[in-house]
Amino acid sequence: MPNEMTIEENVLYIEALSHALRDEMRHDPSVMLMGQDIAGHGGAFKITKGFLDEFGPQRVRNTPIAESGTIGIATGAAILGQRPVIEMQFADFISCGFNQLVNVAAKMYWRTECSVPLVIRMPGGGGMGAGAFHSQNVESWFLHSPGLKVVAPAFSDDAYRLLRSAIKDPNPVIYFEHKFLYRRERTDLKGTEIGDRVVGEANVRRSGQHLTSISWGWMTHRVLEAAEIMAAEGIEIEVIDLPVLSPLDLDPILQSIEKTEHVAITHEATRTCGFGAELAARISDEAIWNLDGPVRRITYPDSPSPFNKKLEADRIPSVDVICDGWRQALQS
Amino acid sequence: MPNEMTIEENVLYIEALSHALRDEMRHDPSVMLMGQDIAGHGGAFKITKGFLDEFGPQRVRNTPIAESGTIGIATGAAILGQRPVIEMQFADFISCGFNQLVNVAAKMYWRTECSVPLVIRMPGGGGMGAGAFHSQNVESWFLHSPGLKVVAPAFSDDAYRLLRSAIKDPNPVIYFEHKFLYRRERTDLKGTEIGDRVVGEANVRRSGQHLTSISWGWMTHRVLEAAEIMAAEGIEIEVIDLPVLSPLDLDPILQSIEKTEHVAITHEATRTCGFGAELAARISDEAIWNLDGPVRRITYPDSPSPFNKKLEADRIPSVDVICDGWRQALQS
Amino acid sequence: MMDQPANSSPSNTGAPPEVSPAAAWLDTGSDHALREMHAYMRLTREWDLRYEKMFKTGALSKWYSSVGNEAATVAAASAIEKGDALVSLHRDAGAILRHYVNIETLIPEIFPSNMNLIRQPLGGDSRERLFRLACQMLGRQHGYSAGHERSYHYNHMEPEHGLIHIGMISHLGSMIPVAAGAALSFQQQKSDRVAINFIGEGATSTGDFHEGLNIASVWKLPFILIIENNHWAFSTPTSQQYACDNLASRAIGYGMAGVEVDGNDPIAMHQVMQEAVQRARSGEGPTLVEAHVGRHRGHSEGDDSLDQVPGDELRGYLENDPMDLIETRMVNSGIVSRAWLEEIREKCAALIMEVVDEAMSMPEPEPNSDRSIHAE
Amino acid sequence: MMDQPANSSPSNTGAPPEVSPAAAWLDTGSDHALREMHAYMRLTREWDLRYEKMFKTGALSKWYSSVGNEAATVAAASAIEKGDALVSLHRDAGAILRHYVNIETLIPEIFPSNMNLIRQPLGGDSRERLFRLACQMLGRQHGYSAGHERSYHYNHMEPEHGLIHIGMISHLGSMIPVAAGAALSFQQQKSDRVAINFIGEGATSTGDFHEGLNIASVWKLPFILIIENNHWAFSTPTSQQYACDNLASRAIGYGMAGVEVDGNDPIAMHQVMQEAVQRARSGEGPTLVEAHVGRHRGHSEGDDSLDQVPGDELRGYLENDPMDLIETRMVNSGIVSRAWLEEIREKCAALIMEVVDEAMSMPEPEPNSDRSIHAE
Ligand SMILES: Cc1ncc(C[n+]2csc(CCOP(=O)(O)OP(=O)(O)O)c2C)c(N)n1
Ligand SMILES: Cc1ncc(C[n+]2csc(CCOP(=O)(O)OP(=O)(O)O)c2C)c(N)n1
Ligand SMILES: [Mg+2]
Ligand SMILES: [Mg+2]
Repeated sequence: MPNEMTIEENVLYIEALSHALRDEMRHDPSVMLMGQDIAGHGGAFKITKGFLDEFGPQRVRNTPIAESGTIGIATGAAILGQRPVIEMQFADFISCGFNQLVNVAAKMYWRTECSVPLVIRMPGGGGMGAGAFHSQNVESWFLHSPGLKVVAPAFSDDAYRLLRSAIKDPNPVIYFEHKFLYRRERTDLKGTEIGDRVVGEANVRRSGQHLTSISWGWMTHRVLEAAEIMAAEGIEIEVIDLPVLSPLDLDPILQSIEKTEHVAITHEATRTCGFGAELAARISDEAIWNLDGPVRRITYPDSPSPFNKKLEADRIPSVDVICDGWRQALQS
Repeated sequence: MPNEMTIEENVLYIEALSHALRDEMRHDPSVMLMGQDIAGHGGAFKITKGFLDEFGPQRVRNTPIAESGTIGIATGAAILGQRPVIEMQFADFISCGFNQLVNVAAKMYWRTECSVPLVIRMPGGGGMGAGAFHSQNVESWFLHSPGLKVVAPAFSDDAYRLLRSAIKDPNPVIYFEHKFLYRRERTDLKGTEIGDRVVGEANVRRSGQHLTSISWGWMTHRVLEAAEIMAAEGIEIEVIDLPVLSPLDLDPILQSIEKTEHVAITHEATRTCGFGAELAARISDEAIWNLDGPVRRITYPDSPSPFNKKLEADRIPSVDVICDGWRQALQS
Repeated sequence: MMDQPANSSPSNTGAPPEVSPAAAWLDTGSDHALREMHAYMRLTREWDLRYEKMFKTGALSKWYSSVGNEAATVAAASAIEKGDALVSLHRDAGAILRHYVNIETLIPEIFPSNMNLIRQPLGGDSRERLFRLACQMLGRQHGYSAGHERSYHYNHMEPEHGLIHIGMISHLGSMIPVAAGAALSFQQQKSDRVAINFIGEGATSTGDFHEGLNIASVWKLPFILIIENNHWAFSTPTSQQYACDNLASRAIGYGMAGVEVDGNDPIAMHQVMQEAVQRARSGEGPTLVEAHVGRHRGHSEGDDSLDQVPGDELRGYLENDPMDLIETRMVNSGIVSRAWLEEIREKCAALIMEVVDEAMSMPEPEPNSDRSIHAE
Repeated sequence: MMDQPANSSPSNTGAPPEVSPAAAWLDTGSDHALREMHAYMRLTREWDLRYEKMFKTGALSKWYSSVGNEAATVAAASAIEKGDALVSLHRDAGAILRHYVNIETLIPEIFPSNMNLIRQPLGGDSRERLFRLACQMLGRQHGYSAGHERSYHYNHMEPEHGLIHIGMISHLGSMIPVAAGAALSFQQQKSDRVAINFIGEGATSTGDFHEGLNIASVWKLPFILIIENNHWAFSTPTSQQYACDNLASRAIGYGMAGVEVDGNDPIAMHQVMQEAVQRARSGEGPTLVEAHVGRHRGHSEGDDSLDQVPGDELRGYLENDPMDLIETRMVNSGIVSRAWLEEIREKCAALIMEVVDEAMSMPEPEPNSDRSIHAE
């Protein structure tokens, strides 16, 4: 089968996802899609529009409303040679398939040495006043569940490349795609080589010597905006984006901190036991002597997401809040 | 109704749980129990043996094997005035009721101002070669889910007192009881006053000036053993036990660190995004200038629990591993 | 192999099942019953049309329409009383309005003065409830969730009036056990109250549907689950959702009562509900009601999911619009005139317009990221 | 209200349903069929008795006995072939042994040389499989999970012999969708292979039972779910687990085939399974089989859960021990003598003893906390 890559300029994040799925389905006949309304309708976000026509109803399957059953069935099929990609209609609904994911799929390889090449696409995150059940950022549950890999790209090119890698990877991969970025983020797809495994990645998206910022998903965009503002004040932020949360590539972070001596983590997930905590713990364990101040966490509070947009905006780290957090980190 | 307290010497942890349930059921007729095999059989661990006879089948209900349905039904009943206490047969099975817990029960008060006085008893933890599905320590999932309170007592007296408080509390409380302690831990029940809310508690169980140790559940007992060994070497560990993980009482921890300048967290849960990470993050955020070394985490690796006892023992922090961790923390 | 139950439904052609005759017990009062059902159905229809319009003008970011569900939901809620629990989903404005509002206090001339209402109305302030409901839809401070939750995602309790209403969370199926739990609380308290809950046919595929109904039946809870089968879940037809002839047959597997009914006929629906409520009150356990309704709109306003519905099928639904059916029936049997129906429509529309406009002018909530996640 | 299906089962009295006659297709070969079933049932019985004894002497920390389930499990596995997937639970030693082991290669004199086996055996080394199975039970390095997982919690694949076996996780119900997923892989690959899976009657209350069966039926997957209904889940009787007359009736709600069968009769069971497998292979979708078996032991060895089972009921189970039933039948119809049955018993016991002793002498795994959680 052809292993063609989409090379295109200025590609929307959401289109990058479509391209990745289509290219990988053309390349590998064992790839199949499952999810609610993904067939004729093309999914709640139309990412698989047209796929039914191209790949047929065996490979593009509408599922009943049954997240647990769907993940379980995909796991069984994956053990026996299929490569299912499941679309959660919204990331929030994963809680209904939680057991299948953390106990069946995640532990399968360790327990049995049978691999489970399964991808779960998770349209997640807030910013659109979608309320408590369509806005959550739940990566931490899965980072605390050994056996899963976790991806959360911020840019179209990473989204394309990592979705294809995730499908090729023999392990269950939880793939967080941010709804707010779907139609806002654009990058060129340059044909960067595609790995057949998801490996840790920590990418410096902007260099600076005063403070290391760590983020992923939507927040990386806010962080980059905030870094511009700080630059105008003469403060240079080193922006590290983590398109892959697990496995974690810690080295670039530690190297950056050696230079900056200050670090702040920004995430949209709620604070307690979020991935920011793990990063802060790792950093203060391995780099405490390089730190000239505490590791700051700039996060959502421990609260559900409000429907009212003003209330929601009050909780998501804004560019201002990020700048303030950094200023405090630099003062202390 | 009488609000009698059990006052008794040398009470097994498991008996403390029975006493708390019985005393609270006698006190408050709205308390009801639900769980698999809890009625005639008295539960997998016999904690409710005899309850069916005393309280009758309306208040002591065997449930079908349906964790999600059970939690949902309990939530509905709790909104309308009942105080259900659910026994998970093993803590691990909570994954099957995960959505009900984190999305329905946990968020209910914030969303609607209807309170959900619900307790879920979670016989958890390892040490008995019970394998990947009867040994897990999953507190972190719930600490990352706003709206829940989380309890994890190490001693019989705390277990008694906090189970009663948890039942009185108007919020959903996840109550981790450690199976390894059931028939090994004994303390006197002295009639300590019982709060009608679960509030943060961080209790100094041994004083020392060289290093602050934080732990909960079974690990506190290993930590206390390890502290004896260190004392013989002239190193005094301050042992802080956290019977309540959420809300968190951070102050005693910070005060202790001011004195010791070194801190180590020991937990049986897997490492990444465990509660140790949150504690480490909080501590290095708020007390970095008091620290004379990184915050150490002594934890289970990111791995499921093996069935073979030797393999399992190799993963659970042992007294030796704890001592080593402390020695390293003190050297750095 | 198991026998298939005798009364399997017609498969999902556009047309709803044949109209059942009105119940015998309603015969003498059937004029009244029709007028009562109609008034609430009309109020509900105007409620939805208003928000549909606001969605189109951009004043609202999302709307799930309950157009087509009015007969089923209004009739269902007509069967419950003070102290019963209503647990609603996203297309149940009819049930909410029927339960919250005494329409004759808002539009006094709507019924003849000698008219008997099917059930005794709840006390309390109907106008205020309706107004707060509008505020809730619009995310205003004065709404039932003070802007924290969207549309029907709220609870509202007025213990003094025996009003118990638990709203939905998004995760479909989840509310079934919760509603059964409300029924459990009645059983524990030895009261004869009941809980009713709605679900779409799509969400019958969830594990919670199964776990909730099974426990409810084993425990003989006073619980009624009404499936609003509009034959589509978002863009997914029933043929891709389930393979059984009808969903009411699932009741067999739970050992509970199961009934299939034409949800476009409020009188048939009400009869089925009355029987189910009676069964529940007398300790005989839960009932599963499958009410067939039409799919009149897209899944939510502004999406193109209606494109998936074949033209013939859609036409069938529109031709069997429960509003049209009841109005034709009322006119044909000489209960009211077309002109009077038009007057009612205008009065209902005006009331809704007034209330919604007022709600629009209300303040949004102030930032409060410290809203407590715990009851103190 | 829905009709109840006609053939509801006797309620849970001790006695199993009446013994059905052997299938017509087996008539000519029924001596052979009985001998084959019996040999594997006996091997399974001795397997369990051995571990029960080891539990009593403390050599084993936990054991879930499958005594009483042998007819159902052996007969079920007799219906599958090379390339089919077996997904087993905690009382399915019979299915595993039947599928893994060619008993005539281990005990060559067990069958007359002209005997036709119901199905063609898998290739490969039966003795080694049995031995590794024993190592698995004992947490030894040489077991299928190298000591990482307990008892039947493992997978074993021998692609070269078409052996596909997926074991359980503890969380009941979870394996139903996974097994249906194995069936999906066959459908995707356009093969005519099938997947079979077992579940206790208690675990039919889980959401995954519902979600898995519903999807399997909508997608017409080649899947068979066998309920081993021993009328108790740990200490919980069926009256506290479900309220329907029989669980096979749930098939109606999924639009799939459902059959109730006497699980103490391996010939009746095998016939039902043959039909179900045939249905699956020819694309007609899944079957739900409810096999009634007896509860002979406590939930797990050493617990007192058998105390909950009323004496009469227990006596009924013991009097209908499938081992006794088949042996009496074989002796009464003159196929074999009591003495020969005793010889078989001794040979099976000796084989198991030998294999288990050997496994006991094998090394435990070495500490390896870095065992990979990811496939590389
Ligand atoms: C557990 C869960 N999965 C997916 C969704 C997304 N979703 C929202 S509505 C809907 C379709 C519901 O169809 P149905 O139950 O038939 O109700 P209808 O909208 O037709 O009234 C879906 C799939 C959800 N809300 N919850
Ligand atoms: C989801 C889940 N909840 C609870 C348990 C605990 N548990 C183990 S076996 C068992 C009873 C099973 O009964 P049944 O399904 O009838 O099988 P049997 O043991 O009778 O063969 C229970 C409740 C579990 N394993 N999984
Ligand atoms: Mg629908
Ligand atoms: Mg059973």
